[in-house]
Amino acid sequence: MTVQVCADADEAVAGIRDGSTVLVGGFGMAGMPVELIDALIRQGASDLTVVSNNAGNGDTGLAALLAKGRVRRIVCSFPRQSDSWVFDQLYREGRIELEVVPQGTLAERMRAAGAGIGAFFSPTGVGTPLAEGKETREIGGRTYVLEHPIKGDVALIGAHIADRMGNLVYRKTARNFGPVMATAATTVVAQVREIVETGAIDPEVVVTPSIYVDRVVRAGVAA
Amino acid sequence: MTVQVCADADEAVAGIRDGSTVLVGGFGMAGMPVELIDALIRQGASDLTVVSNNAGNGDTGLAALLAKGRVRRIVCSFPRQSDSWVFDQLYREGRIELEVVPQGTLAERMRAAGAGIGAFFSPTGVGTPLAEGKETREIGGRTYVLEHPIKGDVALIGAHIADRMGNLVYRKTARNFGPVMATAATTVVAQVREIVETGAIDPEVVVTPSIYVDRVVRAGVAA
Amino acid sequence: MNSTASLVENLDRGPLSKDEMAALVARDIPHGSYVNLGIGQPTLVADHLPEGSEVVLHTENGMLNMGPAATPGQVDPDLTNAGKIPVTELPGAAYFHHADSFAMMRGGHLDVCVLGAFQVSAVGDLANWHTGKPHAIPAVGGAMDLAIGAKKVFVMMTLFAKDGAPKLVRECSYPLTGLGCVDRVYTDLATFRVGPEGTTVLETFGVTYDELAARLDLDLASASGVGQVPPGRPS
Amino acid sequence: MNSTASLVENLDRGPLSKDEMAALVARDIPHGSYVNLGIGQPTLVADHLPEGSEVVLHTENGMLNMGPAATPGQVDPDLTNAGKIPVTELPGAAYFHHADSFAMMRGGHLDVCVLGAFQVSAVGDLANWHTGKPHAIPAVGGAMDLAIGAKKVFVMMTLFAKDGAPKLVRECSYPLTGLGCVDRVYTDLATFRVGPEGTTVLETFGVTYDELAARLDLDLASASGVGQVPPGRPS
Repeated sequence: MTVQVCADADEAVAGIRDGSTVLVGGFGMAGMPVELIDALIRQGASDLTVVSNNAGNGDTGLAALLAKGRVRRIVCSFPRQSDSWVFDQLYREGRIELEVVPQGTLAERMRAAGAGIGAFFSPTGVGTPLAEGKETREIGGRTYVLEHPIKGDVALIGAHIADRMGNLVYRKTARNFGPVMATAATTVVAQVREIVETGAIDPEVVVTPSIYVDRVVRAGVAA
Repeated sequence: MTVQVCADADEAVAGIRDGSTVLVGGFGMAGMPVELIDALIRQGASDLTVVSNNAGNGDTGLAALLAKGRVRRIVCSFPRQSDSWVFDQLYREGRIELEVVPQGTLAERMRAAGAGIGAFFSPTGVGTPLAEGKETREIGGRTYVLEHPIKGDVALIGAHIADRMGNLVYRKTARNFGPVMATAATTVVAQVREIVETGAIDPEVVVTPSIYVDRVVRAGVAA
Repeated sequence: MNSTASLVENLDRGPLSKDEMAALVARDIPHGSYVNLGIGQPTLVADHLPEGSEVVLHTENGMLNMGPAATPGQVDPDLTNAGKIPVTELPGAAYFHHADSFAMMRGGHLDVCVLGAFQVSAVGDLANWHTGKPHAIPAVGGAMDLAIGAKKVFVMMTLFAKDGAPKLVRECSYPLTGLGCVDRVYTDLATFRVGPEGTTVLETFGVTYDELAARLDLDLASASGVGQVPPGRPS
Repeated sequence: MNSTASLVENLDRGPLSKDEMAALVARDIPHGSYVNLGIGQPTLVADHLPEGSEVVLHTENGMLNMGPAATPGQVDPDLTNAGKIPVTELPGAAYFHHADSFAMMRGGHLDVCVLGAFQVSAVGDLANWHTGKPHAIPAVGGAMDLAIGAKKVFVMMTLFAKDGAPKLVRECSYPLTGLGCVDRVYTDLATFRVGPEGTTVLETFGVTYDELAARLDLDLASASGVGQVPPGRPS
């Protein structure tokens, strides 16, 4: 359906419900939807499951959302970082659930959700603690573990440019999880640096087609 | 490994062995690697399994390869067309094996081969003759059928432009199966309209990164 | 699209032409929908979308926001629809490869898909890829992916085959394309809602509900209440 | 890379520095390879690739043909490596999203991956993501995908931990990253081939094969024949 071009980040995150699963893009700061996360903090939804590569850095962004006690559970590949003290403390105090997923499996499970795949056999993690309790199968002489989709109620992603239909392009390694998360959530919200007229993006270079995008907002640009 | 820039289509298809599985790109004429198929006919490999969306049209290209008796088995989504008389006759005479695969499953099975996925559960085809004999499973209230990867020994694809490293871009709907097949074969051969210097293609718009491409040849351009 | 609407018997017109059926389908496609129109009759629907509908057409060979068929001067061999007919692109188009295109479809991102059919069952099973004749060469294309992928699947077909057999049936006798996947059926004589709760007649054209029910071997329901548009009313 | 090469005992040098280990790894990466260098020590390998090696570096956060770390004037927050360090791009680079990047890896398209490790077993099991301490917060990143994805996995590590325990072991006691995935192990004291046929010493540095064997609790083999480079030889 037609994309909603939002006036600000608060409009872009309006309506996110308590208990939602929120996919949060970015790898480090590249592609991180900082303004959308700040708006989600103001918006107030709680009891969230957050799916993101990391579990927050320093005291801002995702870490600030965690510090407010809004996140019940986090699904990520690499929570422990030099500056992940907010997560670390919550985890040690038993105040947040953690599911660690290999980074490629995290991406592929979201891709499966977006692509209508019910489950898939992956060679990653076989024989490791992260495959414990999961179904395995030998196929063609190799052992695989069965992995299930991760679907979001909402995805918050950062992109470079949107057109007014919602087509997105990214920039360099800030592309990372954005295009995958955009396929895997019911409502997809993109913060972009620029919104251009429909037709201004070459159809050959669109990375996330408009069908996946519900709301866009210009943000993350110094005034 | 470093891409081989070939002098002509014959060099590009050299070494294809009898009994190979050959993925052939294109949807209709768009993206069809016509010169590579013609070179494969001259090259002489036989007992081939061909994986392509269709089973040849008229008397040229794939149809000509079939007419020479080089193809033992074809895996495709839509063999029967108004001008597929070569295939039709071979099939009725029992001289070619056919596996019909839904078009999206065909693409996804090749994607799985390229992505190291051992098998995947797809909702496509459940309850139809094309799922007969295949394992099914209910996941989250929906029934899925287990599909396995299709891997090629060789992929012959058509693209628009290559750089000298082997990065490829396509043009409009001629993109179709090329990028997927390029991930799914041991040796990937691309015919392109133009070969440019490395660095001349914007890294943001590369569709098939050089890692997937083994040989490129300029072809399909009027002299 | 309101499921509580009353049945309307249009006795002033019908059977409908293909274009009239296409217009009915177009009327039921919500503003701004992402839509795949199957090869053949369903492509007619594009001609009946109202100005400003903002409907975006998908073609499974890797494109969104496909434009109309190319005029002779516009033909580009690199730009065709799923029927391999040269087409055009509209502003805001996007190209992608086959795996991404079918992921989009299989993942349930298309709002509506319009397909032709040999048969549709009372609960929405679809048969549209194979006549089941023993010597026929099977060819499925994207039919099975389309059938199960879109949020809503609309079928366009004549209600009766050339031999007079109904094509809306208790159970499909032709090989299936998908199970329980059809939501609406648009025919020359009536439109139907099909699904787990069975078959409901929404509108008739040139026949009454009772006449229709007599010709179909189905447990039919009519949309609650019946409103009749009598013959001779200016349409 | 020739598996029939003789063991060489380099008694003239060793233990190797990190840079010397990185140089050994670089020497064994074939011309034109597509390579992923893990976070930390393995990134040093890039500095030792010879001019004209045509090695293409992959970073799992979505890029091929990554260039060196950015100088202060080149820093672009949209362009980092997997360690989140600002880097540069080389001509012929390509960007792609995370699912495509890990498909590339999991699908076996990378020629070589170089990783650090806590432990490697005689048959090539790898432990490099978790110390196994009960209160440690688990964090795996792309380690498991890298371990099983590349055609060849090279490990760079010191042969002994700070407490003196060998890191090349019969069986890993730390939680595993991948089963039987390591091909070569480069350490400060020796390089090894590991795999289904067990552990073979390829080169030693500053120790003899016999000294090494005495310090490891492993069934070691030496590459067929032994050639010794005596101490004091100019290197």
